[in-house]
Amino acid sequence: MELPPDLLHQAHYWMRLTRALDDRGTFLHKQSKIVGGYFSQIGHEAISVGAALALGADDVVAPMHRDLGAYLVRGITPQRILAQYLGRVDGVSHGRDGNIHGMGDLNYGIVGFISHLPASLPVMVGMAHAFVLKGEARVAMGFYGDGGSSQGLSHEALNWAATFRLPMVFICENNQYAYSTPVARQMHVANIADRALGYGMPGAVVDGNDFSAVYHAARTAVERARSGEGPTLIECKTMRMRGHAIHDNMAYVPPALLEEWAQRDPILRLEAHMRERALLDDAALNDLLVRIETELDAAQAFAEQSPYPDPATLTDGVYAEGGFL
Amino acid sequence: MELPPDLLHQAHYWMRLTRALDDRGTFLHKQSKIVGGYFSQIGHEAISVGAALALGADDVVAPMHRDLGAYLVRGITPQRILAQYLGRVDGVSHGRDGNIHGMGDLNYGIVGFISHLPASLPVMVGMAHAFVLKGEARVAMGFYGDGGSSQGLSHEALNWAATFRLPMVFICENNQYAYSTPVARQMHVANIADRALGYGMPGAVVDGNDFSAVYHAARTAVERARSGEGPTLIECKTMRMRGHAIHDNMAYVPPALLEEWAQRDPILRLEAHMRERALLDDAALNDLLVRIETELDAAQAFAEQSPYPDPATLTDGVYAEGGFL
Amino acid sequence: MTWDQGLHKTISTIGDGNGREMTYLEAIRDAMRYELQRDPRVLLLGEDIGVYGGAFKVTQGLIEEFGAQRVIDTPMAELCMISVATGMAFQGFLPVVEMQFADFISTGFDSIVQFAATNHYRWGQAVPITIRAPGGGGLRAGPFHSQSNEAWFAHVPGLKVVAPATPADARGLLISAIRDPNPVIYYETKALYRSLKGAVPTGEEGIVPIGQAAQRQVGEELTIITYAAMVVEALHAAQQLQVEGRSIEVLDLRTIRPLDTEAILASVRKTGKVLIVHEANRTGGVGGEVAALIAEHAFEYLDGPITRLAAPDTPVPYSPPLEDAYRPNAAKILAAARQLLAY
Amino acid sequence: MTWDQGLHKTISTIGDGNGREMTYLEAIRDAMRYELQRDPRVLLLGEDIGVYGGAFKVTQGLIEEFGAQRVIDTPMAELCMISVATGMAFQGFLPVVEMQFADFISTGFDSIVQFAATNHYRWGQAVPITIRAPGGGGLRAGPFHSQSNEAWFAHVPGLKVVAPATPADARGLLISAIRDPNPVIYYETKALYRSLKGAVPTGEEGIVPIGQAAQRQVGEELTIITYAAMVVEALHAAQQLQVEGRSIEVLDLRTIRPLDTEAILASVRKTGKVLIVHEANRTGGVGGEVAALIAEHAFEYLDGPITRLAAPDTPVPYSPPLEDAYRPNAAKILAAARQLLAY
Ligand SMILES: Cc1ncc(C[n+]2csc(CCOP(=O)(O)OP(=O)(O)O)c2C)c(N)n1
Ligand SMILES: Cc1ncc(C[n+]2csc(CCOP(=O)(O)OP(=O)(O)O)c2C)c(N)n1
Ligand SMILES: [Mg+2]
Ligand SMILES: [Mg+2]
Repeated sequence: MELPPDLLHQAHYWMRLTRALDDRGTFLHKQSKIVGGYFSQIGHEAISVGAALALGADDVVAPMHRDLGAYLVRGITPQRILAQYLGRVDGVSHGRDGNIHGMGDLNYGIVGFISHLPASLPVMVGMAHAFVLKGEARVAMGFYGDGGSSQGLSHEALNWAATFRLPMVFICENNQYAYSTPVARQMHVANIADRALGYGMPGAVVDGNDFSAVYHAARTAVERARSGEGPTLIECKTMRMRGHAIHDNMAYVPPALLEEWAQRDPILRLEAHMRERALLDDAALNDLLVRIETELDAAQAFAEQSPYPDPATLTDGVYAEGGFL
Repeated sequence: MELPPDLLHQAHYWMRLTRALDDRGTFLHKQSKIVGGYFSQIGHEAISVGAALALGADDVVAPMHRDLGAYLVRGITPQRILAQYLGRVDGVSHGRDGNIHGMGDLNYGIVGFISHLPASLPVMVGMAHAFVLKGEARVAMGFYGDGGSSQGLSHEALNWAATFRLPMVFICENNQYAYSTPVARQMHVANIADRALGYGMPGAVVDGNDFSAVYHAARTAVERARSGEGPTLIECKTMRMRGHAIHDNMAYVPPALLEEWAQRDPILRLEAHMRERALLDDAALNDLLVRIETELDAAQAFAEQSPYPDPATLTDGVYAEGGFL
Repeated sequence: MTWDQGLHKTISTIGDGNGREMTYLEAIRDAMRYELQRDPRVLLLGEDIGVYGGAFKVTQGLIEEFGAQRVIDTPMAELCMISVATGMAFQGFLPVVEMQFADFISTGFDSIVQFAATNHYRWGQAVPITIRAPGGGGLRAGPFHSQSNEAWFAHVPGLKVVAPATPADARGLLISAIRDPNPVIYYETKALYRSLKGAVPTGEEGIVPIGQAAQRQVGEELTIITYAAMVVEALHAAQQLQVEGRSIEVLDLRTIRPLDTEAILASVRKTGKVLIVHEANRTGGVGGEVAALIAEHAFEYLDGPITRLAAPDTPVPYSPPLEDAYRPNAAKILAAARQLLAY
Repeated sequence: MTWDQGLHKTISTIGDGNGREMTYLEAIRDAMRYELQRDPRVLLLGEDIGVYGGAFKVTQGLIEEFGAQRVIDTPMAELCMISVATGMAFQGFLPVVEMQFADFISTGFDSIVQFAATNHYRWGQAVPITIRAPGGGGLRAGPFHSQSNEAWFAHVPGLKVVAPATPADARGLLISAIRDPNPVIYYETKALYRSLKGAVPTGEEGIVPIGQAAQRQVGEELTIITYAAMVVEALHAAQQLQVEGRSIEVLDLRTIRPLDTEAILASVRKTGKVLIVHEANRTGGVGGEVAALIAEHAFEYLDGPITRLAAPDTPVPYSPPLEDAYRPNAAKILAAARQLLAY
């Protein structure tokens, strides 16, 4: 089924923006402007953008550390993200939480990521549960990785969602590695999605570098969830194209594997498809890239001009004030 | 495949002893002699005895709170068990741990149960892992319940055992309820064993009230494990025939369900089978029951004469002494 | 019948004032019923809390009254349960999660200390959940059904921790916990469920704010600072000393985090001597924090060593003579207080 | 390159005496190598500790030297990992488990506090496991890679907790931890990995027994009691005060559980003034226990309030000005010490 041109243009913009913002982060890290570590998501654009575009405005999602695209699609601006990376007061967490962590904002339906993987998965299940209790036709989506799949919490979340038939979509990003650990040392099965049966929910394995495939699967799962038929587990196969974080040179990854996956770059694949359908040419691509760079220059300028948080605010906000009277 | 008479006689003795000891516990509880709560395992005899008899002398096992039969088969005496129930110094845990908890003794290959379910499952996986590292052809067995299957830790243990292809046998006792919670509120699948595929290990569903079925499945899994082919998950379907603990009148269980399962009593079934094969008659059964009661009378006398622990020992043994020099 | 029936041998009464007489357990249930009635956002989650009414029957009758949408029997998965409650809170609910025993809170620990406790500081998102943890020993329940583990959470910024000692506080603090926009761990004391009765003010009257200690007995010579099960024990000891002509103050902390530092210091500045009592293990317990606050901020007023009486550093043992030796009680408090008075 | 490279800006040297000069990190690795060589029962478990050499490269080279049977890369599952280590210990191994960051120890918490800690008391079965927890902040790593959560475990009977502050202790205490028949949580300080060097005695010479504090500087007027990252900071402050003619004692606890009560009391009895410093959050931290011990057992000797300097009660913030305001350091210690000296 061919996707409509509009959607492809949108996806193309978000995926290109995601990659450019990611490259900008790497660049800023080289300039020692980023506080602490830096996580690249290169290779994951089709997953984060494809899954996020399948959601409605009122739906909610908890992206992980390689789902930059999902933040952008949901409306967290590059301004706020870069200010976050630089530890500034205009960052999503106002300098309190680090790099890709804690970039939550429920105005955009986004739950702030925490390191402890996959801690936000059952939180999304709780939101899905809340939608059912409130009778709202909304959907929650949670991401986890091949590494996170080994954590018992992923099992508990899948089982809870299935037992209560909740409107929840699980996106498992199998990018072959958890830090340095290959999937073969993480599990003894070919597909994480095969576990779906053991919970009583449908499971699907999709090519995570194919935007259309991800979008189709996510869309189907979101519709299924919204119509009250319960959760779905989608495993997106991809490859982490950079080190675990920027300090990691990935010496443990066979170069051939990286080369093989480089051929399947999700953005180049989308662009080839768009060119085939005459939805993109060199000029248009160039325009887009320039537009994005301009956008990011402004974002970077914003971030760099944003002040650091005032140390006098250090202990503010540990507790919420007020109450439910 | 017919089981040899010897084995059936053994099984019969252990199952009858298990039930009689269980009844004795109930009786002692009514007399207010038992310290704290009391857990009955009636209905589980075929599972605990069948699985434990499939193990070799050097194998190890972590029984749960309804696996009294496994303790007995492994060599923990009714003396020590009753003294444990009465909080006496000759109890397996010397009065430190309660009723069915902490009845561990590695001289008999038994790991002491803790409440936090299914905490001992991954510990058994660790023992299985140790056997592989030491090059020993030994097997570890762990029990968990339908309730425990919802805990993430069961997933982690299954996944670890599968990933390292460890000599581990998982026995899942699906007795329809976790305290008052029916399986349908615990999961959305018919068989917990169907999850085995998602880990890359064989799974089997057996009638947990049929000694032969349990023994066969466990024996096959133990042999498989011992020969280096990795773990197996066996789900034994049964019914908890008493309340969660003695205080619980099970008002939440439909009486018809209990009646239905009462027809399938594991001991009566084994006895019917033995009678068919002329391995048992009324006189022999009567002899056995008398022998067991005599044995238990002596055990009870031993337990009741065993002193309470001296309060002066309260803080002894929090730490192990010595070291590995 | 419940698991602990028959174990509550003597029944005490505490608290005068107005209100309906209730047991400690009834007061907890009453708070939940009151809040469920008042606010459609309140819901209960837990293992066996619905049809069965909870392991201790604390939630008995609530599923019949409020339905299975608001009194939710869950799978046996504490870590997920607490995370799910957090997600529900993000969607406007005020979930009250029951741990079947406080001992099982360690299974949900990660989600409490890492996620629930930190969201507001990190990204401004409030987490109005309440976790009920039935704690404490004295019921012959052994190492895994008797724990007093509040000190773990007393150390975690972003959490509040309360531990009522009377029926009135059991109700009043639970209502406050439910309405608080932060994650609150509510330690209820199993040994008091059916052994303690008292007058419980009803309606909004009975609300007890988080963070305020209560002077249970006024005195001049020595302050006993305690909470939960040990309050009744301390009062027995104090009353015995009063008979002997000594004047003892008993301060019930009620809230463990944040501590009512002012009330603690005010009492110690008055009496000059302090005995801190808790059922939890001594080392690293809440008593250390209380002692440190006093030693730093009321140093000049001290007329004797700050003394702690707590359980020794062992798991909670099962056998009656061991548990009796383990658990602080009125007699042990009396002995410690006498020694300190004689200083 | 490792994650923290370039963040260790200044390098200090600590400890005289004989031995090979090593960084704090090298000393940890040396202890593991020494034990792996000495005893075939020792093995390592952790995420990315083998092929990759660990997130901080602490185990670098060990898989090449000892093989994948003894340096085991595990699935990402801390709770299972710690339980598996316990099972291995039951079969005669002495497993050393690496948490990638101390922050993730909460994920394995249940198995540590409920199972590993209690077996010996409950059924006489020793659990000789060591859990390495790289803790502490100062590396701009935010709330989930900077925690100092030792107080959770300082409260748990059956556990031992150590926190070396020098390369010599890093090696000496890790060897002791590995050989100890009990579960030992070994807090190593990330900020010291490459910023602290010192002479490290080799062989059996260098073993540091668990439970003994170390007098890092001898003094008469005030005792600073501290551990881990704050020891170097305290020494800087003490040396500055020495320049100003004041005589400060610095006591490095080294072991958090069991505390070296004798050493603590002896020092306080001598100086009469005590400043307790730690990087962990103030409320409910280990400092409270230390203060309580002193206030109870050295009360007569005190010449001033027992003062605590610790992180404020917030998660560890990420942005540099916030983290700098958060974390105690030499300057803050100096100010607190001056105030106490002036008392
Ligand atoms: C509970 C927990 N343990 C350890 C870590 C440290 N850690 C951070 S990311 C990571 C690997 C995650 O792998 P995966 O889930 O596959 O996600 P990916 O990074 O590949 O996208 C690890 C081990 C963590 N974040 N959480
Ligand atoms: C982590 C944890 N949470 C709660 C409990 C309280 N509890 C004890 S047994 C039980 C039900 C267990 O059900 P199942 O695993 O099916 O075993 P069964 O009792 O049916 O044999 C519960 C909830 C517990 N022991 N451990
Ligand atoms: Mg991965
Ligand atoms: Mg069951």
